[in-house]
This record gives sequence, structure tokens and C-alpha cells, in this order.
Amino acid sequence: MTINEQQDEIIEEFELYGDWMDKYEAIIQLGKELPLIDDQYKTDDNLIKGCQSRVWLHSEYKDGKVFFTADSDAIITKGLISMVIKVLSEHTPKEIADSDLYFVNAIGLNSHLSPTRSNGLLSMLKQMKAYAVAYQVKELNTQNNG
Amino acid sequence: MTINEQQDEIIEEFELYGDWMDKYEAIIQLGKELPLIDDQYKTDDNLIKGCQSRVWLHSEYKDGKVFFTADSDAIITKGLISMVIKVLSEHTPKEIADSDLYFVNAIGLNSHLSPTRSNGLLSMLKQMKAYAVAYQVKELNTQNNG
Amino acid sequence: MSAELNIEEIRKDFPILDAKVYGKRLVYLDNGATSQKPVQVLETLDNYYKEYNSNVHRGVHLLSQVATEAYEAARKKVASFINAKHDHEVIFTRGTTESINLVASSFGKLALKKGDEVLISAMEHHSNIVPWQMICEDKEAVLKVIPMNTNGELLMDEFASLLTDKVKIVSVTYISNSLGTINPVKEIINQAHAKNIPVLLDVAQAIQHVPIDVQELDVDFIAFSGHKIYGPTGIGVLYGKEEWLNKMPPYQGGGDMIKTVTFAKTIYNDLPYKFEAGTPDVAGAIGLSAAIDYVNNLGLENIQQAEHELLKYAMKKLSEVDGLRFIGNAKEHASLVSFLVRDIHPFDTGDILDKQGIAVRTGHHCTQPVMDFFGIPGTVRASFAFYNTKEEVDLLAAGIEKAVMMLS
Amino acid sequence: MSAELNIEEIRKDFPILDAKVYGKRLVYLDNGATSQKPVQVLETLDNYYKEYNSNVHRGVHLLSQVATEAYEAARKKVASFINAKHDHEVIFTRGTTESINLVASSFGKLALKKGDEVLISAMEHHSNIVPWQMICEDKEAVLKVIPMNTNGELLMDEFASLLTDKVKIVSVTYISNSLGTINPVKEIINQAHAKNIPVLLDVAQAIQHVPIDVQELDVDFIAFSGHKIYGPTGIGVLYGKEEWLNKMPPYQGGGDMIKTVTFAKTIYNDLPYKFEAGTPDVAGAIGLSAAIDYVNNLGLENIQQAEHELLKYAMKKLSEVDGLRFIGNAKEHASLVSFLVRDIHPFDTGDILDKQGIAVRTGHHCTQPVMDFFGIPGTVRASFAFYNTKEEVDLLAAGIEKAVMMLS
Ligand SMILES: Cc1ncc(COP(=O)(O)O)c(C=O)c1O
Ligand SMILES: Cc1ncc(COP(=O)(O)O)c(C=O)c1O
Repeated sequence: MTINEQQDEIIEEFELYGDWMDKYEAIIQLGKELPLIDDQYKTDDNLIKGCQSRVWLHSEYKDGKVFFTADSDAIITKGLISMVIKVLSEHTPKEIADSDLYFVNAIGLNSHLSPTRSNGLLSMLKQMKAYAVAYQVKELNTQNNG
Repeated sequence: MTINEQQDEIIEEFELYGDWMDKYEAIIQLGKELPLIDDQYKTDDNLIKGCQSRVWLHSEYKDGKVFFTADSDAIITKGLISMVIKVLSEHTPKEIADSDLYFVNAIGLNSHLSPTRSNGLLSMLKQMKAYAVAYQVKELNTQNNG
Repeated sequence: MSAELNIEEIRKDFPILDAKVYGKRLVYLDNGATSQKPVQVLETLDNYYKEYNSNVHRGVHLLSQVATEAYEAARKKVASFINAKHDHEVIFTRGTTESINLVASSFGKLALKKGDEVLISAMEHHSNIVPWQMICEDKEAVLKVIPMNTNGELLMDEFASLLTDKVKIVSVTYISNSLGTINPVKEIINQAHAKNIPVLLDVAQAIQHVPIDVQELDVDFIAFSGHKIYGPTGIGVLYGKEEWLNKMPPYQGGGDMIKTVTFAKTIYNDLPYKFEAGTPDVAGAIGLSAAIDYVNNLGLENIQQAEHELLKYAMKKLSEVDGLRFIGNAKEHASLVSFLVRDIHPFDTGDILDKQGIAVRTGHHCTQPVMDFFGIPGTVRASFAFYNTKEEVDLLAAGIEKAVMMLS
Repeated sequence: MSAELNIEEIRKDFPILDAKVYGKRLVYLDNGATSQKPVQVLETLDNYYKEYNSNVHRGVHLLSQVATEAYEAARKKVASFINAKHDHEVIFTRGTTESINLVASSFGKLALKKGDEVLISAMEHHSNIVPWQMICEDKEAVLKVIPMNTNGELLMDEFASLLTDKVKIVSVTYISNSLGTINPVKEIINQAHAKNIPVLLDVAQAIQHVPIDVQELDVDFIAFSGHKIYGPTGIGVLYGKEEWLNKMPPYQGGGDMIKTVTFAKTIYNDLPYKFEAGTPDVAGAIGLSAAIDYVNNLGLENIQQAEHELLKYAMKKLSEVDGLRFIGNAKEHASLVSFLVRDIHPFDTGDILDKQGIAVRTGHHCTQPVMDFFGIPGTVRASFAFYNTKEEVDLLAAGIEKAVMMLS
């Protein structure tokens, strides 16, 4: 699935939910399902600033694709992370760097997210793209030197 | 004339004036008539704080009575000073210290005086009473020692 | 509902209490962060701007005179509200934070030398920590901390032994904004004064809840914010004893705080102007005065009683919630509750409460060291004002139950 | 009346202009001290308090979210009004005075050492003198002054020679509040930058009259007050280039300006929060934003034109008054006139004008050194806003004639 196909799937899924409670329950459920980050990666280096809750984000680069894992001490945050990871993980650095994440708006979440929460989400997205760009640069350097 | 008789005279006089212009013209006229302070007394020591205009106040103690002279660089201030001097000058220290100056309110001036102006007036009254008290103390000391 | 206050009627003074969030009626329980404003305050602001807005002091014209009188009457109102000996002991600032910064900086310059100590407590708001850290760093002085127990009560024995000759000032909060603790400030002041050490009280969370008499307390400085006592944002108060304020160097320089200026030498003005550089927040001061009128009108004792009843009720209702534990169990407790439920993150609880229209605060409440002490990421805090009702407490309790259901 | 602005209609936005003083309609010509507020600003304040008043930042609930967004939108509005490169280069303060104090203190700590110099001008407001005197005294630095001629124009040759390597910052006013001089700020900045010296512009009297583009000017800091640009009292702005603000130490400590606090070590927050300790004046910032909307709506160019016409007219009318002399005859001149008549004390003139309902300012206008330079006790100052009319200028001229008649 491409990044956009994944987003569209989430949007479709959320269309089924009537009110905020259903949506939140779905998010919380996703939070519970999030494959946890390996404890060794729960370091201060992997901590993302700008959240009332703490978020750790770890990335790995394998076979031309970026793999993200993450965790948070707050479950709703975890649910949000989980969606973002679903959308962005296992794509090429270029796909990630170029991606336009429209699903957050589309599922009507942003109007429900506290600014602290959306700032957190934003920080995380920024961080993920930064990783992607870093891998892109690395790739280029490898190619140039190779 | 006692202090209060002098005040009542001013009040009576001001009852003749209809509007603020008449009152102000009378005050300005008084300002022009104020016997000027001797230039040697226009010192920083005799300067009174709290005025947008400058006021010099000099006092002398003679034959049991206090004599005030004063000057200001603003004519309306001078007029106000002139009234206060008329009321308080040439009285005993005790009379001055105990005096209650009701004429300022009675002639309806206070509602016309800018706060800067009334602060100035207040500072001047304070200063005059301070002089009177000082002479009282001096008197007492002289009596005690004498 | 209090015996004395007709809350239903009173609520009509606060238009925002009718607001809807997510289609539900707002339940505003974030009064510790900022209070709502009665129409009496809003009308005062509006009148000021529509009828006599003008720059104060030194103005020759009538508008300026009227504005100056109103501004100085506001100072007088504050002075008599806290029973200050002199009006000029009341300095208008932007808020508690600026008031404390003023003292830290000016008192610090006056009195702090290398090796001296400043004594604060373990439950201070960042605004009563960081200004002292900054001046201590500047003066190579040392910041010491009165510890607390796990109920959130100061250890007064420790306080006594920390109170050495090195201490130049004690600065503590009257009421903790994250724990609700009411500190034994009278005793703190007495002990400090026995050693000639002045005391600053951060009354940001007290001024709207308990009567404060600075002369009876004999406190040297108090600091509070207008916005927490039903007044406008942007205005606050520093009270300082005349002796101290006269000795301290000015804080900011500029218009109004000087007597004469030449490029060579500047003579500072008398109190209170010496500490009020620049055009003050005239509307803010007048608005604060209207807020104090409002409080006086209800009666601080009546307010206290109504809030105490709310607190008791909330404690009872919330302790019935399975797995809920209070953070801060001091015997002397103000009308706010800080809590956590099971192992649910406070941010999650607060979020679900918000979606139900219930406004609480979550996080460290600008008291990170308190959270570190308890080893928690933060708390959920519901803070009550007299205009809150038992029905709202019921909604809070039900809202928490719902959050627990969804989150665990 | 301006070709572009319908002043008669515009005046309806300002309820206070219909006020009566001593039974006469107010003629408000003290706009340099503070400006009046349009209903658009007052309604914004009222709405804020009635609909979404809440403490900003870190709030989990909707009200706090809406208030935070409005507060940050106000910052963005200011940033785009002055064309700042980044929103976070805009710091909300209480006013010009506090903005300058912030820079004097924080920049002073960063950059001033013994023997260094700070360069201001002979026509500065006390608020741009005293803060520098205070930090210079602290750092044993020297305050130097760019002189002016008897027209009230800076001597640019002298400026060039004062601009030595010892100078660490130049701080001058864009427009003089007592003389009306518009200074050649672009040239001042260029010359200072050629020597890598940063420049602060006090734009308290400029922001409401002339378009200001901080990037085009390449100015390092600007300071202004909301209350002089039709906004509420108690709010002001410091703009600073990101590089400088990042380098400078924080000014006040407290809530919001920190990232993490322990008693041992505090990490400061990023811009702009690093410089905004404590609960900000949320309503003030939002009100200022509404004032900027109002100005943008009229168009600053239109305002400039209307005020220029008023100035020209006032100059002509007043110069017809026998014995009147202007203090400040700079070629580049803003819409205010400072004057004296014969040997009449300005306080007397102002007093008689006041009794006729005409509000002017008298005295030293917080620029005592300017009065010392001219050897006068003060001036009478009439300062115009776009809502003033030629009829009001006529009333002023007639009022002065009457004052002269009574006083001489
Ligand atoms: C040129 C100038 N600078 C600074 C100030 C001080 O502004 P504020 O009193 O609003 O801080 C003023 C206004 O009085 C001014 O005209
Ligand atoms: C105990 C305490 N001190 C200080 C403050 C800071 O007040 P402000 O942000 O209004 O300056 C607060 C409020 O947040 C507080 O609760």
C-alpha cells in the first residue's frame, strides 16, 4: 500500500464512527495494539519534545525502507502515533519526505486534539521526516562514493 | 483677620464669579499681584517638589508670627499661592499648624484643578505647616531654655 | 449550595459559564489557572475605554485627571483589601511572576552576597523558583529548599534548621497550586522574623480564597495576579513594606519612575512610582479594582464557606471512584484536588474529560519538582471557584468514571 | 478631511470622542500620550472574556486551546504587520518601556563590559535613557549621546564620529515624542551595521503613523506600546532578530519560559516563550491584534496622508497666533506640534485649554534633557490622530488665543 492508500483506508474506517467517543475508542484501541518500542531505544535521545506526554521514536533503515517503532506513556498519544506509523513506516525515505499527511484533518481529529496534542503530533511528524531526509542524504553519499 | 475670616472673605468674593473663566481671571489677577519673593530666596532649598511648575516658598518668623513670600514660574500657580498666603501669612505658628483650609473646596476650585496642580497646592500647604511646626518647636525650646 | 450565596443568581454574572464546548455546557474547573470575569468587571473596562481612557499622571487635562484618580483609587482599593498600612506599598505589575521577579532582582541587588542563601519550599511554582535561581546565580548565592512529606506538608522542623544566619529571604507559597496545601505561613513568618529575615508570600492561589491582612501577618512582601481573582489579564500586584521598598533599587527604568533625568544623573521618584516604569495598565488596574468590589460584595468569608463545601463534596465524590488517589493530602487544604486514577496518564484523563465539556488542567502545573518528588508525570487538577456547583462536581465524577472505562 | 478616509464615519467607531468635559465636547489632542480605542477593539476584549477566556499554553481543554490559538494568532498578526521574518521574533511585553528594559538588561548582560559604550540620542524619552543608565552603571559602561541642532535634528556628522568600536549598541527613537522629529533611522542603521553594531529603534511614536518593515530596515530590535496604536493598555511588543534573542539570556523567570525545572538546573524554553515569563496578558494581545486589523483596514498610507494634512493645517493655523513659536522645526516632522506662546508658562496655557475642553499635554513629555537643551520648562504639545479634524485644529487655535488673552 502506498502512503496515500494507507491514509485513505484510515479515513474510510473513521467514517464509520459517529461521535467523538467512537473515534477515541478506536484510537485508544490502536494505542493498545501499537508494537512497543524496544526498551533499549527508550532513551532520552529518542525522546520527542513538545508533548505533555512523553514519546519515544526509533527508526531503522533496511533494504531501502524506513521502519519506525514508537511508544508513549499516554495511551491516546500512543493511538495517534500508531496511525502515523501505519501510514509512514516501511516506505522509502523519499516517499516519507515527500508525503502529505491529510488524514489527520480528514478524520476530523485536529479539531478534537488539544494544541499540546497536535504540537506533539507535529513534532513527531517533523522528526520522522527528518529521519527520512537523513537516510536520503546517507543514500546519496553512499551512491556518490560508491 | 483670623485665618477663617480670611477664608470666608475669599469664598464670598468667589461667589460673585459665574463661570470658570471669571474665577480663573480672578486667580490670574491675584497671581499678578503676588508680592514677589526676594531673588536671594529663589534657591533650590526653597523649591517645592510635586509641581509641573516651579514654586519657591520662603518663610520668616518675626514677633511671634510667620511671614510667607512665594513665587512660581506659572501664573495660575502664582494666583493659587497668593490666596494661600493671604490666608496663612502673618499668623502664629500654632494658628497655622492647626488651621483647616476649607476655602479651596468651597470655591469649587478643586474640581477644576488638574491633579498636578492640586498635588502642587498640597505640597505647598504641607510645607507651610511644616515651617509653622518648626517655629513652634523652636519657640518651645527657647521657652524651656529661657 | 452555600447558605449565604445564591450561586444560581451569581452564575448569571459570568456569561462564559453558559458557553458550550463540543455541544455540551462548559463545566469550568480550571480556576486555579485563571478565573472567569463577572460582567461588573467587563463593564468597568468598557466604561473606562468609552468614557475616560487617558494616560495617567502629569496630565493637565480633565480626562487624564479622571483616569489618574481612578487608577490611584484602584491602588487604594487593593491596599485596603489586603490592609496595607500605606497605599504606596502597593505596586502594580503584570502578575505574580513579575512581582516575584521584581523582588528577586531588586532585593537581590540590595541584600544578596556570595554565599548567602535564599530559602524557598519544595512545592513552589516555577515563578517562585526560577527568579531566585537567576539572582542566586548572578550573586553566587545558594538556593535552599524546605522539604515536604508525602502528604504535601512542609517539614517545619527542617525549616527551623534551614533558617540559618546565611538566609537573607524566605519566599514560599501560601497555597500550593498543584497540591492544595495551605502552608502555616504565620509560623513561617514568625520564625523568620525572629532571625530578622524577611518573608515573601506567593499568594497567587490564596488571595481569591482566604482573607489576607498583611499587617496582621506582618509579611514583608506578597505577590498575586489579577486574572486569578476575577480581574483582567495583564495586571498583578506586589505589596512590599515601605521600609524594604524604599531601600531596594528600582527594577525597570523609564517614564513615571523618575523625578529628574539628565544624561549624567537620574533621581528616582518616590513610592509607588519608583517601581512603576512606563505607562501602567490603567484599564487593568481599574478592572482589578472592580473585581475586588465584586469579591467584597459577596464577602470573602461566604466565598470561603461555599468553596469549602464544594471541596468536601468533591473529596467525598471522587474518593468513591475506584482506583483514584489524591496527590496532596495536607490537613489544611484549599478548594482544589489533584489526583491520578489507576495507572492512567493524566493527559488521557484530561482529554476525555474535555470531550465531555469538563475543563480541568493536567500536567505538572508549573511545579515540576513536585512531580519529581512524587515520581509521577503530572496530575489531573480540578480547581473550584465559588460559582461552581455540586452538580458540576457530579459531572466531574461521572466524567472520570467514563474516562476510566474508556482508557483501561 | 482626507481624500481617502471618511473621518466623520470613522469617528463613530470611537465612542469617547463624543464625551463632554466641563459641558463642552472633548477635543482630544493628546494622542501621543495614548490613543483612543475603536469599538472593534472593545468588542474583541469583551468577546474574549465572555466566550473563551482561559489560561494559554499547556491546557488540555478546548477553551485553553481556543485562547492559545487566538494569542498566537495575535503574535502572527504583529509579526506580519512589521514584516518580521519569524513569528517567534515577536515578544509580548507590557509596553515600550518594558521592551527597552528587557533589551538593556539581557543584551547588556550578553554584550556590555567595562568601558564599552551605549549610544542614544539627545531627544530620547526617559524610557530610552534610564534603562541604559542603569545597565551602564551595573557594567561600568558609558552612555554617550548623539547631539542635535536647535531645529531638533540629530547631528549625523557627530553620530559618525561617536560610532567607535567601543559602542556595543545604538538605541534611538524613530520619532521624537516632544519635538516631532522623524529621524533618519535607515541611515543610522546602515552606519551602525557597517561597524557590526546592532540598533534598537524606539518606535512608540512611529508604529501608528508610518509603515515599518523590520526586514527592509534590517533593524535589530524595535519596541512599541499597544495603547498608542489604538489597542488596550498594558500590552506592548518587543521585536528582536532571532540571532540576538537566541543569544541573550532570559529576562524574567517563571512559568512558560522554561522547558524543565529542577532545583539544581533549569532549561529555558525556545523563543518566544523564553522571554515571556508568567501568564501573559492574553486579552491585551488579542485586543492589540484587533487594533492592528483596524489600522490595516483603514490603511496606514491613508492614515499617514490624513495626519499629514492635519499637521500642515495645524502648522499654518498656529503660526498665525501672535507670539507662538514651535519647539522642534525638523524638516521631517510627524503629526504633533510642540510650542510655547510668548513667555506664558506651558502649564498655564494647557490649563486654560483644558477648561475649553481641549486636551493637550504640557511639561517635559518625559524628555527632560530636551527641555534642558532648549532652556525651557516644558512645552505645550498637541498630537494628532487620523480621527482628528481641521475643525478641532481651529478650536485649538482659538483656544490658544483665548489663553493668551487671559494670561498676558
Ligand atoms: C518615544 C517614546 N518612547 C517610549 C515611550 C514609553 O511608552 P510606554 O509608557 O507605553 O512604555 C513613549 C510614550 O510615552 C514615547 O513617546
Ligand atoms: C502558586 C502560584 N504562583 C505563581 C503563579 C504565577 O502567576 P502568573 O502566571 O499569573 O504570573 C501561579 C499561577 O499560575 C501560581 O499558582
